[in-house]
Amino acid sequence: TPLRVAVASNFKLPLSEIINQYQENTGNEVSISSASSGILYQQIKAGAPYDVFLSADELRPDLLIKNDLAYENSKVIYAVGILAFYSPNKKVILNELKQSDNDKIKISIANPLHAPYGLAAKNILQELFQNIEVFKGTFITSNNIASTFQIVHSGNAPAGFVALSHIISTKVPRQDYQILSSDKAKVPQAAVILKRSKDKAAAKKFLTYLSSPEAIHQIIGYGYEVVKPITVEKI
Amino acid sequence: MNFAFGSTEITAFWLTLKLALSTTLILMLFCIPLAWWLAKSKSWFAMLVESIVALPIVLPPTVLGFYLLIAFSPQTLLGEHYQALTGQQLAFSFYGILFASLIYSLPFAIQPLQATFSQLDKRLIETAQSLGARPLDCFISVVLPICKNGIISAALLCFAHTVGEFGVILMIGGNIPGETQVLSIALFDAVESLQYEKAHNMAAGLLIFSMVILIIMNMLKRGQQRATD
Amino acid sequence: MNFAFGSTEITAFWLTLKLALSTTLILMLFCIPLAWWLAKSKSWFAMLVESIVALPIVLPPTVLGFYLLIAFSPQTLLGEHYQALTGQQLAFSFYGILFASLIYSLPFAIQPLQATFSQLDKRLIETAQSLGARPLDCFISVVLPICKNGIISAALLCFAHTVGEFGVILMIGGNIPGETQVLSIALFDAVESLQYEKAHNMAAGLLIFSMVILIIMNMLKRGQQRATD
Amino acid sequence: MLQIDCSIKLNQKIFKYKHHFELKNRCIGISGDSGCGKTTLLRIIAGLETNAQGNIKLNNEALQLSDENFIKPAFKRDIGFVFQDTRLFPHLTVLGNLKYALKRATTVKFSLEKVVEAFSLTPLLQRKPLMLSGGEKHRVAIARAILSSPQLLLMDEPLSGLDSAQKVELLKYLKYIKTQFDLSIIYVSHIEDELKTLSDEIIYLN
Amino acid sequence: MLQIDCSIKLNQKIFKYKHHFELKNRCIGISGDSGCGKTTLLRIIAGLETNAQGNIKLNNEALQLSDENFIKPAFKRDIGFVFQDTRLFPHLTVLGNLKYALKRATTVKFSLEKVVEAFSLTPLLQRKPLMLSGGEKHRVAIARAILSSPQLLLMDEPLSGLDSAQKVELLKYLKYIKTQFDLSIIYVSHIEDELKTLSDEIIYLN
Ligand SMILES: Nc1ncnc2c1ncn2[C@@H]1O[C@H](COP(=O)(O)OP(=O)(O)OP(=O)(O)O)[C@@H](O)[C@H]1O
Ligand SMILES: Nc1ncnc2c1ncn2[C@@H]1O[C@H](COP(=O)(O)OP(=O)(O)OP(=O)(O)O)[C@@H](O)[C@H]1O
Ligand code: MOO
Ligand SMILES: [Mg+2]
Ligand SMILES: [Mg+2]
Repeated sequence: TPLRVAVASNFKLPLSEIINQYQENTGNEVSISSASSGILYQQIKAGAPYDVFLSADELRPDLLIKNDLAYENSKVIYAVGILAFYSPNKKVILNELKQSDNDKIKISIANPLHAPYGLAAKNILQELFQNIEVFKGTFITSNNIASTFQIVHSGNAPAGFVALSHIISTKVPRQDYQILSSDKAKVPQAAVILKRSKDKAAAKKFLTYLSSPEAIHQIIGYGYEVVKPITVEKI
Repeated sequence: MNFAFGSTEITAFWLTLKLALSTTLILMLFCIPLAWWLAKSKSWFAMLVESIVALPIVLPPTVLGFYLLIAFSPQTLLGEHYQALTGQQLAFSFYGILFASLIYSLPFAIQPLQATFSQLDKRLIETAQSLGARPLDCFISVVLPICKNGIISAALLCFAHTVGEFGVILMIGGNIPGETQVLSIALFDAVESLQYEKAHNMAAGLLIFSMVILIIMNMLKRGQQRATD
Repeated sequence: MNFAFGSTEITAFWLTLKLALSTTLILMLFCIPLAWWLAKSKSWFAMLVESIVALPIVLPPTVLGFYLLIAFSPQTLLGEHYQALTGQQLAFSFYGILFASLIYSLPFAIQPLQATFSQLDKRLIETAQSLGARPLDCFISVVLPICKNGIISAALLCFAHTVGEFGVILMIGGNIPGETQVLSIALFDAVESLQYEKAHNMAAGLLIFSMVILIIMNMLKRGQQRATD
Repeated sequence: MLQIDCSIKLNQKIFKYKHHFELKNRCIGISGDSGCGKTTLLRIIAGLETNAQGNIKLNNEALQLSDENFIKPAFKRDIGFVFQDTRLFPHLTVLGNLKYALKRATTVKFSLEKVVEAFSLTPLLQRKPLMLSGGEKHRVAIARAILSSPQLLLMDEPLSGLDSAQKVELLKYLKYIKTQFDLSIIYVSHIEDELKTLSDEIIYLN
Repeated sequence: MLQIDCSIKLNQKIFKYKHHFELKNRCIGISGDSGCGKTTLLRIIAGLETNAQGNIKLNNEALQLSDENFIKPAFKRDIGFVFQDTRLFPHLTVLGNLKYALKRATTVKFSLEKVVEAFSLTPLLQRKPLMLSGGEKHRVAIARAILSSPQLLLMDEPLSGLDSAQKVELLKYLKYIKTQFDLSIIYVSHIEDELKTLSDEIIYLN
């Protein structure tokens, strides 16, 4: 049976490419299941037959570790998502947002209650405007970061806080977005090996491959950053 | 955006009720004549319309939502005209999710209605005509009461289906409290953000509420049945 | 797993077809007798059953999926017994999504069937009895053919609804190619990962396929109608 | 006066009708073998057979002119119909059925009370059709057609379910209203007695 | 031999039946005012009135014993019924309707061909009931009931839609099969002539 990797939907595209290479290089088979990190987390708790979980945040892998469903020392940050402010034709300029724009301008954002990119966006806003409650009527909340992007991309909102990876993979022109470089705009995405995995060695091998130069090349190419070379400790 | 809890659920409840009632009402008004025509007509054109009208069920709701999102954007004809007429945007507004609900629930109204109408004894229509009833009169005074059960069934499916609607609204709603944050979305949000207790409470509330509505509707149906027998 | 486009979709297509056909078949076998009983019985108990059976529509699919996921987990009675009996897990398997589809589509089978049955002229049943037809015989030889349109309608709704099913399967399916990755999920995946072209192609394929099925079913219905008139 | 020159194809067989009935307060009796087309004739007159070809005029007013592609819809023809198979509305009580007709009458010539009395329907008024005996249904069907106060009343074996005493009484009543209330009747029956009692003219179809 | 001691409440009114019919190859004629309960009697005998209270025995075999809470279901009673309102199956052709009865006959006493011939149904065999005239429907209904080869045949105004020639012929045929095929008949009609021609005994209900 192939190694089963559950991946947060924002990372599915880069992962597919990495796995293509991986299969070519090693001959090991890998299958991908993707959904939002939240759904994957529920599934794992209910006993889903995944070997490796690539979440879009650190919270859920930590929770799995706490629940004894994942190996504590397998946790690695495989990529760091970067938030961008996307506004085609510069209809909205982030720093020029005013309280009087409330209700007039719609800004697409992932739900900060559970989407890591949404939380990052909220933090950025807080940093810029202190009290963001005044923008009550401004935000359109989506369930995940892909729809957040689609809402702006389809023209239904003039601007939004999106993942840089989506901007890069759809080749958005450079002048239409602004990369947010603050530390608060970073979304560390963690991976863990699940305890129910029947082939820990293969899982570990795969996770290690994610820090290989080829893989990192892909990851960066899709608009993510990486933290120091990742190592998977003994499990 | 309201980051606080509390009255969220109550607002969501009223919004859901408003959405479900509006959808059911509008669909019934629109689908009863359409289904009647479909049930009577034997033309190929009617068959085509019948099939097209059933299509929204096969599209996964989120995918339907995705295409509606594209259709609603101000660059398209629909989005542009709506905005020109109302000065407002269709997506992320109550009317936007109402429109989506209408499309999404359309087949659930049409199908039972049409099955009911096609089973009607056509001789009773002749009878009404011979007594001087004009077509509309005949429809209201004979067809509707005799097909009452099928109509209630269709309304029930519509209503319940709209209450449970999720994927479409998720895409084009934008989760705005009081405007587009219906119960199903609030519930999913609770699950996603690991607030299980809140989720369980809302699910229980939703079930009890729906159970009450369903029992009332079924009582209507049964009352009717008893009287006819 | 095959990353080359094409074969994923074909696998997903066959899986979807298998799931939709199985669901429709099983639901028809189970719901036809149930709906018949519901349509005939005037008891309060029947009314309660009728309302319970309609409940799955009001739960947002993902939420229904969430609760099924809990119910399927090996810690529960259902999950435990299933695993003990088959040695396999119910969630994330074809039988798991089949079970979920059955629950999810149940109301769409029951409602039209019941509306149809309640409209049947009871005098024809007396007639069949007086000619010596036993209850089952009478049901097969009189009730079913006369209610054919309603039954086709119910089957149509079931089938189409299962094809478009999404939220529940996403939750309890686990998106496993060849086992639980149905077309609707594959399509959603494409949208989520911004592979719009792939998504458009799949949506178009799904629509054309469904259109063909719907047209065939409607032709059956119309053919039947013409012959009865 | 009713002029008919029509034909219709049913089951590959063509039925031709060419008649000229003097109607004014008269009753035309129609008899003929079962299946010879009596009901079909009434249906054509009432406008219920949309496939019929030809011309029909009632008191010089055109009901159907095939050359001009004109056909007056059934609900606009001031013609009542007592169907062979009664066809009471199952969702309405007897009273509901009667009122249904009364409400849609262009000119109200009959009072509900008088007709109910003439057909002894008082004890049945609150019942649904499924709770009536065969003869009771026929009586309600006739009463309903009369209450719609038509210019011309078509009756298709209306007395078939009644007992002899009722038959005699209702025939008397029909005779009475025919002259008193400016009503013309076309009456289909297999029973010579009935036809002779009521009709001013009897026609045999075949 | 048929022994009935039953009562039933319909519309607050109680209908009581206490009869003892000698049946063996005989025909019992039943007459009575419209609404007096003739159809109800037949329905009780056939087992279609589940609310009836009392006892019924057919040839010493119990059909209903209220004391013992026993009621033989309609489909197990070897009793045929020609309904006043014909009740042909709308989804089957005439032939289909006839075969329906034939297939379910416990002992086949009649051949399809002979019955079809006796009732002149040949040209109608392929038609659906909606395409039949009133008299044609009645003929099919009688033929269908006969083809189910019952021990006892209940007929509720079966000849009401037929023309006189057909009536005479069918009465003759019924008389013939009654003696030749070991059939007993209970025959409800308002028409004295019919009753006298066919019945060995006439009973007036009221
Ligand atoms: N809808 C129909 N389609 C095809 N044929 C029909 C239809 N209705 C009647 N017929 C046929 O047309 C012929 C004339 O029918 P019609 O009902 O006019 O006879 P009728 O004179 O009223 O007979 P009856 O005295 O038995 O009522 C019959 O042979 C009948 O089978
Ligand atoms: N299902 C029913 N519920 C209540 N009352 C009924 C029902 N069926 C018949 N009745 C009433 O019972 C009485 C007897 O009915 P039944 O049909 O036996 O009369 P009948 O003798 O056959 O009359 P007819 O000669 O008119 O057919 C009638 O007054 C009728 O209104
Ligand atoms: O992939 Mo996510 O968890 O929807 O951002
Ligand atoms: Mg006729
Ligand atoms: Mg009777």
